[in-house]
Amino acid sequence: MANNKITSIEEAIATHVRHGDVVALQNMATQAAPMAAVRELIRQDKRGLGVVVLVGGIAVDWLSFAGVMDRLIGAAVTMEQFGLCQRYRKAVEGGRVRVEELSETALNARLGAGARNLPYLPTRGLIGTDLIGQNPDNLRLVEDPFGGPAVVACRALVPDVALVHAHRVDAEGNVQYKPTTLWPDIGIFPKAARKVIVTAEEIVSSDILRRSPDRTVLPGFVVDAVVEVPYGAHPTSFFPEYRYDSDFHLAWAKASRDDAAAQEFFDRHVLGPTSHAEYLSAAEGAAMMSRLRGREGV
Amino acid sequence: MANNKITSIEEAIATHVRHGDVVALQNMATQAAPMAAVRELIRQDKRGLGVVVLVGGIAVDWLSFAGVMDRLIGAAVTMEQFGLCQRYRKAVEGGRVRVEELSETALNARLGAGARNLPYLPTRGLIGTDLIGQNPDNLRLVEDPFGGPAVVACRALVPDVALVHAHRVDAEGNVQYKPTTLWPDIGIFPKAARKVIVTAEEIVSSDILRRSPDRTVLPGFVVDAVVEVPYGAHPTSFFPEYRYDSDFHLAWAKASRDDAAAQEFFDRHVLGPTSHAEYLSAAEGAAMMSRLRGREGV
Amino acid sequence: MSGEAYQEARDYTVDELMISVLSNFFEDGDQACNGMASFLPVSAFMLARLTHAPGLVWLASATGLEPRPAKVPASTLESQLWSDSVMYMEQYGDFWNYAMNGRWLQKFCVGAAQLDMYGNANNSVIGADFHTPKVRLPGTAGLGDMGSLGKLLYYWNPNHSPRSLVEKVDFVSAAGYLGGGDEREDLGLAGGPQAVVTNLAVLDFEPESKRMRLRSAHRGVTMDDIRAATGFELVIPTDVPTTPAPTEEQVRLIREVIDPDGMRKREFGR
Amino acid sequence: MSGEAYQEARDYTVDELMISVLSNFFEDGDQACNGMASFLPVSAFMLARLTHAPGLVWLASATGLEPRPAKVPASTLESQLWSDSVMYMEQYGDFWNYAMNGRWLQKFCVGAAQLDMYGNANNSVIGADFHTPKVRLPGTAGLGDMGSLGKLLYYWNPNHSPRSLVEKVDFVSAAGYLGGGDEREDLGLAGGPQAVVTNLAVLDFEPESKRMRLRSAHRGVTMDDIRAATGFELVIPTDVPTTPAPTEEQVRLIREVIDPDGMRKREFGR
Repeated sequence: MANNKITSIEEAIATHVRHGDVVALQNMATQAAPMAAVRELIRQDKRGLGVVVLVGGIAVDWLSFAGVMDRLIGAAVTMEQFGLCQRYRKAVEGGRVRVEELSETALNARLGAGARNLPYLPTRGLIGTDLIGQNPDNLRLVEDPFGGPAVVACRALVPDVALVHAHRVDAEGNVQYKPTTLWPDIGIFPKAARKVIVTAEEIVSSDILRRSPDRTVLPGFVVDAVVEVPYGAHPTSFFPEYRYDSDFHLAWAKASRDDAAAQEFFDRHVLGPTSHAEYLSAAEGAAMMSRLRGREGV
Repeated sequence: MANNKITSIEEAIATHVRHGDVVALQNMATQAAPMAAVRELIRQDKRGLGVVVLVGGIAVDWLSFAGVMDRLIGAAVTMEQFGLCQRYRKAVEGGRVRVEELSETALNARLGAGARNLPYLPTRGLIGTDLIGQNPDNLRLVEDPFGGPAVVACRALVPDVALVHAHRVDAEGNVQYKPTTLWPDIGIFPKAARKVIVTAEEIVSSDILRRSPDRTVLPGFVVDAVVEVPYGAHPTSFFPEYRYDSDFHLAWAKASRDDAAAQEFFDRHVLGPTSHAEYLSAAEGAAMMSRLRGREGV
Repeated sequence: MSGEAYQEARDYTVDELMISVLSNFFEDGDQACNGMASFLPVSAFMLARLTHAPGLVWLASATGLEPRPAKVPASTLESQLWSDSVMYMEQYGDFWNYAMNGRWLQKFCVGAAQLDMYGNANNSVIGADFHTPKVRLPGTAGLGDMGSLGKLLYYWNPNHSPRSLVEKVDFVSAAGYLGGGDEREDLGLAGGPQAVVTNLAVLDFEPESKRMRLRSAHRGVTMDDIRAATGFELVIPTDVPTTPAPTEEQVRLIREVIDPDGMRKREFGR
Repeated sequence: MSGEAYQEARDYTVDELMISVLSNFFEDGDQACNGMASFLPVSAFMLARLTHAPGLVWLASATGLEPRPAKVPASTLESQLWSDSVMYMEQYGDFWNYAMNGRWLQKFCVGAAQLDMYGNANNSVIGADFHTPKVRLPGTAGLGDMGSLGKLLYYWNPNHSPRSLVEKVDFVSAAGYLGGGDEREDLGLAGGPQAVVTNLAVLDFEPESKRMRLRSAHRGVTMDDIRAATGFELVIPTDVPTTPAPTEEQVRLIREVIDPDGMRKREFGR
């Protein structure tokens, strides 16, 4: 019965992501970004990607610096306590990345409509802001046919690919999280997208998932590729496994303010390593891991 | 910090349900109906209730027979393998209960809009059926402002009260289910309603809930009353605790075809018992319980 | 499995035949889900997964993904059916993401109290007045959605009669081909009814007119039997084949593995 | 707690004062939730729960209900903040049911790069052209929703300056009172900005004109300091009180229990 979707990150990105695709990227500031997949997008030199994020972080900064993305659809981009994403800022301010800025309810409505094959879903958020007039292709104030208040119709958005990182996945793509808060994106990103690539800390047999079926959050039939990547979210956090890497974020935040330093950091951590293992050792793998687990205290 | 909402079923129904209210009733054919609350509605002789169900069962049959409800808003009413609800049928055919029939997506859209304070939510279901023209107050075909296909706008529905049965609840009303499939209604009924009454197999301390916070499905701040009622869903099932009571359903299905027999059954099981304990013994409490647990094999 | 397994069974009953026919509509890569009182569809899904479609994904009761039930239980909406699932799917928020999407769950086995010559279905009311009907039926439930959401609908009807197969439904609870021809298409609706599997025959819809058509007659059933049991004039091709019998292996699996308690028989002769 | 606990502290810093002021906006029966980089609001919620509002419901990072964090961690969007929660609330499907509903989560502490004289907020862009801005700000996130969903908004601003408090925002990312007067009401929007708590003063909005007004000045801050640090003309009443100092107990709780690591200090002097 098993439909085996296990592959390598290189293969998954090469097969399922085309130049110009709209890529929905799991991310919440310093949390839960599928960073192994993001680095592979950069190594394969994808071009002209549109990136959908709720709150983008270092992943968006890297994709902007590498020139992989030329547009962003999202609610915010920041590394929280590590500051704004300088390379993303420069790219936007220089006109190299175009931003479609949406509030959270508007982004959710666009993706929710995409998932449910509806032309649009409404929100009452954003009314009175400049963000509606700024985005006539996707946001329209419409009347309520029942005579109630007007709503903002948010046009359906169907990303070409969703990139998701999870704790556990089986060969068929059934995705499970350990008890923790669910990342906002899981609720809708992979359900709206045409294709889904899942990287996971661990690939397990379905029998493991059957022990807690209420914790399976994504059915395998929506998933196209499954890749095992321990620490696949580093340097972002992946609670309860490990927290964000402060030192790494600080180092990038510092380097990103200077072209040469940024390029050097990038060569060492993104372009240099030819595998995830090499990436981890470049980031002082073992030491880093224990440090992050230790400090998370789990 | 605790805001203690624990009360009795009599008090909960007397305080929070008024004549004429629209009551959202958790129910899925033979599953998970808050029957102790339903019997209390009948004992207190509430009048003119509107009942919202996804798929109503014996609860709707009883509420119709007792003359408690005069309208139904829902997708279906049936006792599945135990047949149609004869007393509900007679009440509708006799014009004593008025039906607003909605498909599942339309009912979900009406309640979803109610929960999110939106005037309506759209669906693409029902297009081409007679159910739209039948219900102009709540369903309207509207154009897509972006030039896509038309959708059915489903007007917001905000029930006055939601009746929910759960495995566990704490004094503040935080509701948790044991690993099982979540009843469809839990996803939206209590979130759309103005008030929520939770009956549960067990009232536990919050510390118990904190052991598996990912299994808490309803936050206490939406709940108004908490009542402990073991076997509170009998004769419907409450997996994994106990299954539906086939003998009881069959007995009612038979009795319900004859006025005198129906009244006799009703006097014995609904009007007669002055407490849930008396109800259980009338239903051969202990024997019934082991039978249902046994047959469920949990 | 020996070659004989593929031999047509001589000893089979109509419920087994209907299950075999329904199972053949589902293939690897499809996702199937069942509602309540659906013994034949559930048996058909289990049969397909045990034979030609091991990769058929099954969402039991629209909530238990890839379950491993011991057998068909007394209800197709109870926990024994979704035992040992790999996922419990939440309904309101999650199931409909997949069901409405259009890429998944594209085939549904559905039943209705009335089905008309253009595949329109009625599960709402018998009689002229919706609010004081002659008979109040259970209601449209999810059927009113599936009829409009571009799904491929496979109706099953264990009681082929002029009461269940009518010229025009009293009330349209689920869209079929409406008035026939391009009416459904013109409304922007994809998919629609594909077949009707009854205790007498297998029916489909004539591509142009969208009128219900006889595709095959079950063993021992005559044209006259079918005409007499149908409330309208079926499109009947010049030669009508006999419905292919289930294989011996299919019959064995249904009787011994899938439904040893014979729950499937409950659907007949109501 | 001794009577002295209620005595005004003499020894307190501006961050402790701002936390005290923010905490007083929240009462038993309210539900509060925090976003990222929100050290002052998180400290204020924890303080309120430890003092005057034990029944204040807190949804940490909009996902962890009634958590018991040991102290304020280095991020207000990390698991240490929602440790020992009674519920992990899913965001897309569930959180917004409550946040949009209108009965719950009615008060929000929010920050913005620019806030104007009518309480309109900008977190999007500095400069004239949205697509080639002088400065690309993080983005509106949930603020663009809360500004329109009838919430009561409490802005905090640790760096009161003509750059952050401007006459007119370059871009409206979140609705305040728009052009003032009844403009917001006329658009059918309830709620709106209630107060602005800065490192110099507490500001609110004049009921008729909806213009920002000085409510109280922090200890040792002069009218001239405030005028010089504000990019527009504030409504200034004839006599302006000094912002009430935190109590000794509040200061002790902030320093010893809530935020011993002083994370709250990070928000200042950026």
